[in-house]
Amino acid sequence: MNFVIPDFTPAVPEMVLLALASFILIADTFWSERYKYATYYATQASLVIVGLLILFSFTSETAVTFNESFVRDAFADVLKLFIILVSIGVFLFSKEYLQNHDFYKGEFFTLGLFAILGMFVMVSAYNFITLFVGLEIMSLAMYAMIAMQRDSAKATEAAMKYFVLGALATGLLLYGLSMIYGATGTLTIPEVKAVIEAGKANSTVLAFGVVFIVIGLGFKLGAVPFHMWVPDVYDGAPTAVTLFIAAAPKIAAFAIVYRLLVDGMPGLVVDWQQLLIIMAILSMVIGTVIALAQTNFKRLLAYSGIAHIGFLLLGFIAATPEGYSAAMFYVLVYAITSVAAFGMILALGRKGMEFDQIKDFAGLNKRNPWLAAMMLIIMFSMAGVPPFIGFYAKLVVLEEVIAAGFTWLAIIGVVTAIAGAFYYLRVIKVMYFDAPEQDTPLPASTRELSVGVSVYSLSLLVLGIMPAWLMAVAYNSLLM
Amino acid sequence: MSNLHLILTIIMLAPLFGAIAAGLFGRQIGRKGAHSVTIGSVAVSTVLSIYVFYHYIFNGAETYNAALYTWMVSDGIRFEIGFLIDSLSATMMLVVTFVSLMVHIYTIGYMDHDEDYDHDNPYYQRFFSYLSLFTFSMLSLVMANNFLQLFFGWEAVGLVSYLLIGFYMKRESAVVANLKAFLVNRVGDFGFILGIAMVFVYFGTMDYQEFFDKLSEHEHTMMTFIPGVEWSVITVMVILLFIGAMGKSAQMPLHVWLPESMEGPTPISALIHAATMVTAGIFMVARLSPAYEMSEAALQFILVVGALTAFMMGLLGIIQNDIKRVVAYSTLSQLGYMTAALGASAYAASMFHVLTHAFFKALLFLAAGSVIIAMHHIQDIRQMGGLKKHMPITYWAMLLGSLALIGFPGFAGFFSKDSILLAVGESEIAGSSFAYALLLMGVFVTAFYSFRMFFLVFHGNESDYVKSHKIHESPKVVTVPLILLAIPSVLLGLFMIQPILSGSYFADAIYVLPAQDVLASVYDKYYDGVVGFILHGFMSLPVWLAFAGVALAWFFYMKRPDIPAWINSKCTRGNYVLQHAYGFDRLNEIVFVNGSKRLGHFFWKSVDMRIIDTGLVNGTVNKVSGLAKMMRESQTGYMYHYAFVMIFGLLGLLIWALW
Amino acid sequence: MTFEQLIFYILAAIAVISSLMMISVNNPVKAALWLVLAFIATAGVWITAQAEFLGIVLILVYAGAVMVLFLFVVMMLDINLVKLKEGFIRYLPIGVLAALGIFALMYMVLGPNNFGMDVTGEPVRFDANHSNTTMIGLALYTVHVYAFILAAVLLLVGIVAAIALTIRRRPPHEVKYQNIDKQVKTQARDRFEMIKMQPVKEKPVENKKEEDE
Amino acid sequence: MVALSDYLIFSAILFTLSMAGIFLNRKNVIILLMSIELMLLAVNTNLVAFSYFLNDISGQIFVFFILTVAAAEAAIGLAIIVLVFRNRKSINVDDLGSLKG
Repeated sequence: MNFVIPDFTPAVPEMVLLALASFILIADTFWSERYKYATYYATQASLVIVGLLILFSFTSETAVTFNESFVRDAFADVLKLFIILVSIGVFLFSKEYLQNHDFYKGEFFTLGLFAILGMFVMVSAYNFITLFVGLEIMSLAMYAMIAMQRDSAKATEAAMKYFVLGALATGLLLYGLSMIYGATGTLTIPEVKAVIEAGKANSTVLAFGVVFIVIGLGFKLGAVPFHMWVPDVYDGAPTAVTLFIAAAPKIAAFAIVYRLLVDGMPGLVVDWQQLLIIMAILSMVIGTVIALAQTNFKRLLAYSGIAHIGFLLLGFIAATPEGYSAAMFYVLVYAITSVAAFGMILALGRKGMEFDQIKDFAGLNKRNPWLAAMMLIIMFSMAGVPPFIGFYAKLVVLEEVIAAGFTWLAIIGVVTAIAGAFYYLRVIKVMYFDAPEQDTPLPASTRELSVGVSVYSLSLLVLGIMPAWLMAVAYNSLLM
Repeated sequence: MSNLHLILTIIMLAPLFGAIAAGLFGRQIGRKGAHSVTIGSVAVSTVLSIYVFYHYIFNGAETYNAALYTWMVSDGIRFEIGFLIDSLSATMMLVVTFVSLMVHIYTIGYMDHDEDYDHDNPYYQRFFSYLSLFTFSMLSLVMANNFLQLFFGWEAVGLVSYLLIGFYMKRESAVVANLKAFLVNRVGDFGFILGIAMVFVYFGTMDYQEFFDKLSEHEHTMMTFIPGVEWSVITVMVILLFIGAMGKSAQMPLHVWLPESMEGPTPISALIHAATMVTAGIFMVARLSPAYEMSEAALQFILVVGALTAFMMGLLGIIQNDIKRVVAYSTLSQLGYMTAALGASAYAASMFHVLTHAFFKALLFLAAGSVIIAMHHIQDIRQMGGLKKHMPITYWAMLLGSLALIGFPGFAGFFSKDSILLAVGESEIAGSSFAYALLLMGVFVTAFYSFRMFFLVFHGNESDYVKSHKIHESPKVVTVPLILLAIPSVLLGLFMIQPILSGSYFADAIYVLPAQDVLASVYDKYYDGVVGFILHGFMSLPVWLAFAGVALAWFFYMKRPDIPAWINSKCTRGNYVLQHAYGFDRLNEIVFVNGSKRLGHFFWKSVDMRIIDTGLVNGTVNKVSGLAKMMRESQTGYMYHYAFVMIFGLLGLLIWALW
Repeated sequence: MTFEQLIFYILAAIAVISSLMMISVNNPVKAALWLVLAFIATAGVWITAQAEFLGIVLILVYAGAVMVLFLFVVMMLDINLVKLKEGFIRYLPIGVLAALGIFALMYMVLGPNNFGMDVTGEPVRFDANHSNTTMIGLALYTVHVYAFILAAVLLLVGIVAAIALTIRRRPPHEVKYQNIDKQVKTQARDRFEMIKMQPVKEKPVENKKEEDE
Repeated sequence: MVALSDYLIFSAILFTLSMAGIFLNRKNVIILLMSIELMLLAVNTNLVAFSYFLNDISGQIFVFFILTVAAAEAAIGLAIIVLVFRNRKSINVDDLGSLKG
């Protein structure tokens, strides 16, 4: 057997991230006594370093290495950069929260870094095994992060639910992968594609396997009917962790959906398309309707997130390169918006006053007009009101799904988006028109938080005025 | 960038600048700073708009169509912010900026006397910020050269409108009114969005000009909703767009929000809910006249809706006792006239009425506001009386406004309303004679309720309240706008009637099929100079109907006040219907305010417009929230239920995929 | 029926029956033991499919380590057994129905139609000295080296997470640590101090309790 | 010779039993976890059987990784169970219902 040492260069960002994470893991045990925030700053620095590494080594060429288990292309690089961009915000907003809630621990950051590494692996996976291992690295780290507030009954319950259901979903995904393996005889994504396109595989078995795979992916995305964990976990997890699991993992989940369904099984488009249609409709309708009845802001965001995932799936349903890039655009926008929205809760919340109920926002305009205005931007963007970026995200997805001939799906999308506008506007109404319980001014808990939230919120406006840039990024990374 | 381009950009952005300055830096610049900066920026817009108006109307400049900023291009479809300036938009710009400027100035006096808030609150600044923001949004709506910007402006004016209706957020009724306005407008907007989506799908463009150019290609394109029934694409599209206009311009049955919106401060009622925003729907139809001309079915629909609104809403004006509500119902009724004119293809006449109405209705509202200030925020006209000698300027302003409203020959309203009546009379499309009859009766009704209010407020015996309180004329910031608005209310028609009727005024902006050009035939038959037209007016039915209305009002409320009381006691049923606005408001009350308290009238209601208002608007809300609560229960919190759902999902998808 | 088939069916039957017992018994300790039996039988099935290494790993790692971990936890937690079976019957019909539905669909796809011997052909049989372990090792350390290293990361995450979640650091005043360094360096004067005191004559202690109150 | 379909149906039975286990054990989280382990066993059996009939070692490699992951997963899962027990003095699934709606 001839063995050639594989080319390591494409994987340098992952390797650096792993090295830094391991270093921080060890260093933290020495730092934690004396330099409280050293781990935090080291984590942020690592993310910046890895981000710069990716940015400077960015090429539009596809590099495949490690015997076709790793791929680096423009798509992967863009998604990794956005994962970093989003995660920097997550850690920035989390620091103060962890501090206030007495569970500031180095492990939060190291597990966070490992989870990001897992996401990177997922984004770059070119083989079922690496995809699965990456997914598990991310998931295990996230289970632990949710349960990290150990004396909170809510947090541990959320972790338990997420863990059990997540393990079930993983089992289903693996069952599907085993079927694809059985039908095609390979675990490597491009080979799977080749075998399917050559028509050598048994189509019934493939269709059977695809159902399981789509379910596993649907769970990770949080699409109905595999969404039940989303609201409970968002609600129960400490807000800092909710912020983490609501943003970057969606990007990674989008990436594996793309790798598996589009890169690996374009030949089965008819099979997965119809499953995604069902999930998309259910997600949009059920997410929107249940969100209408929410009083808890975190749960509201959870259900609205489910509806957003429905929209995201529309891009896949279109099954054209433009459709996928529209979906990619959507997920990037969604991740940024989520960071801003949950960051707002963290910026305003205090221990004992978590700001996770909608009524907590009553009269925010009187207490902190600037952050109220930022919240207005976030809600408008989520509702899809022009000129905020959220509008544009919805528009491109709908445009593509219409172009693919699913006008009726687009109509359902528009109807749910309009109904959905109601609950976002309700938050705005509460902020601007309801009387606050207290009239005292309410500054953000630190200046850092206020600035951070403002940057993320204003970016929604700026990107909305100039969406061409982000659109071009999403479009080119898929079509180059 | 040409000179004109720069001017247009400044016109649009100056109010935005004012809004931002007053809104974000309100505390720093103080009350005085806030009103100075907003008034200053709107004044700049006004002056420049006058220049543009002059440039287009008197110098007859060419239509200007250019993009200011291209947002993005996707699949060859441009999304941009741009200007389409011609006589139509130049006119609207002038109206919007001028009325807005007057309202800004007036607000200084109004808010100063507003007792709900003390002197050092930031609401004052915010209010000015909203006013300017509204001006900006409305300008971007009327100056738009594409559907996207139209939609943006459309939603933005709606948003500011909701913000301002709910401005007195301590009042529960204001919050309810706010919610109602929001929900009703959603129904309209839904149609509007679908309409725009159809433009997008069938025409592949957002630009007006490209849209007009492609219209003829789709003249015979059909679509199918229900198998076997074919619809003309253009008819469906323009009706959907008109449904949007029905929401914004408060046509039946989507009118219910407008009377409620009077909960907002009076300057807002004048600016948004009388002069400008509510005419956005009319403007939109006129702007898209080439498309509407291609569908006779749509025109018939518009004509009948307009005529019904004009008459039935006028009737409601008779029994209102709140001074602002009287004016509000008269607005509804006048909007009905404008809509009816659109239906008769008399777009120019409709826009003419928009123009005159903007001035005289703003005048009436601001005069009513002046009365309200003097009466220390009492709005019930039965508690007023004999105010003439206390507030002479307001008295004259109100008189001139009312005369313009009822169409007294020579006043602005006469020319515009008479041209609408003549045009509808000339029209030959189905339903036009029915509409004509309704509109004629409307004239009588309008005169009656206008002068009823006028007599009750200014003449007659002083009420106890007036006697016991010192009533005095409002300050200059209030009366000066009244005087300035009175001038166009009286004189405007004299100058404009000829170009409007002959079709030269809007020649470059409005397109009418020669066969349907009713205004041209009106021009040929009735117009022989301004004086001749006035004289002809004196000899025609509408004017005498108006006089009869005034006379009857005088007789009933000045001479024999016992008669209306006697009628009230005898005709309880009819009065009941009117008192409750045909049940629209009442039904809202049942659902929104009183809950099940008044279910005793259930059967009487069910023959009423229940289906439309309760069924479609409020019912949907209730059903959806009920459904939401029910579905929320499905999230039981138990892990095994979640796992069941997943497993059943698996089973379902497997069956679906393998069958 | 060949001998190989006989072995397969016996092992499969043991695995199925013990799985059935696992999901239906009351006591989690018994359930864990039934699961161990199912693992062992399945390991045998894998060996019939020429996956000797994995069969042994399954027994060593799974039955030997993971299930023991389960047992530890079960026994550590004080679980009320009486309440555990409530609702079993209530969900039995629907559970059986759903399970049968899924099985029927699976049978349709995985049955002899698609995977019968006539469709797949006979598998390659290796001779007795063929090493399954070598093959796995070769593939694992060359082709799948990337995933192999990631698996190490995964285990690291598992360790960090499990420790972070369960370790209880008690506050220092609750725990007495032995500091050997300090003990060794201790000198006599640290422990032993001579002080001078004035001789005092002791007085009997008076009972002042009542005055205090 | 044992046919591939026999292996697959055997694994399908295990899979179905694990589903039934999730359905029926609405009380004890630990048995829920064991059911999931059983599901992974079914998946692994599939992969082993496919690997055997395809004469391709990568299926067995995949099993190897699934076993590794499942072990790590079990460790974290049990850690979470311990935490839940410390907080609520119970691992009854019915007691884990405070988050809902």
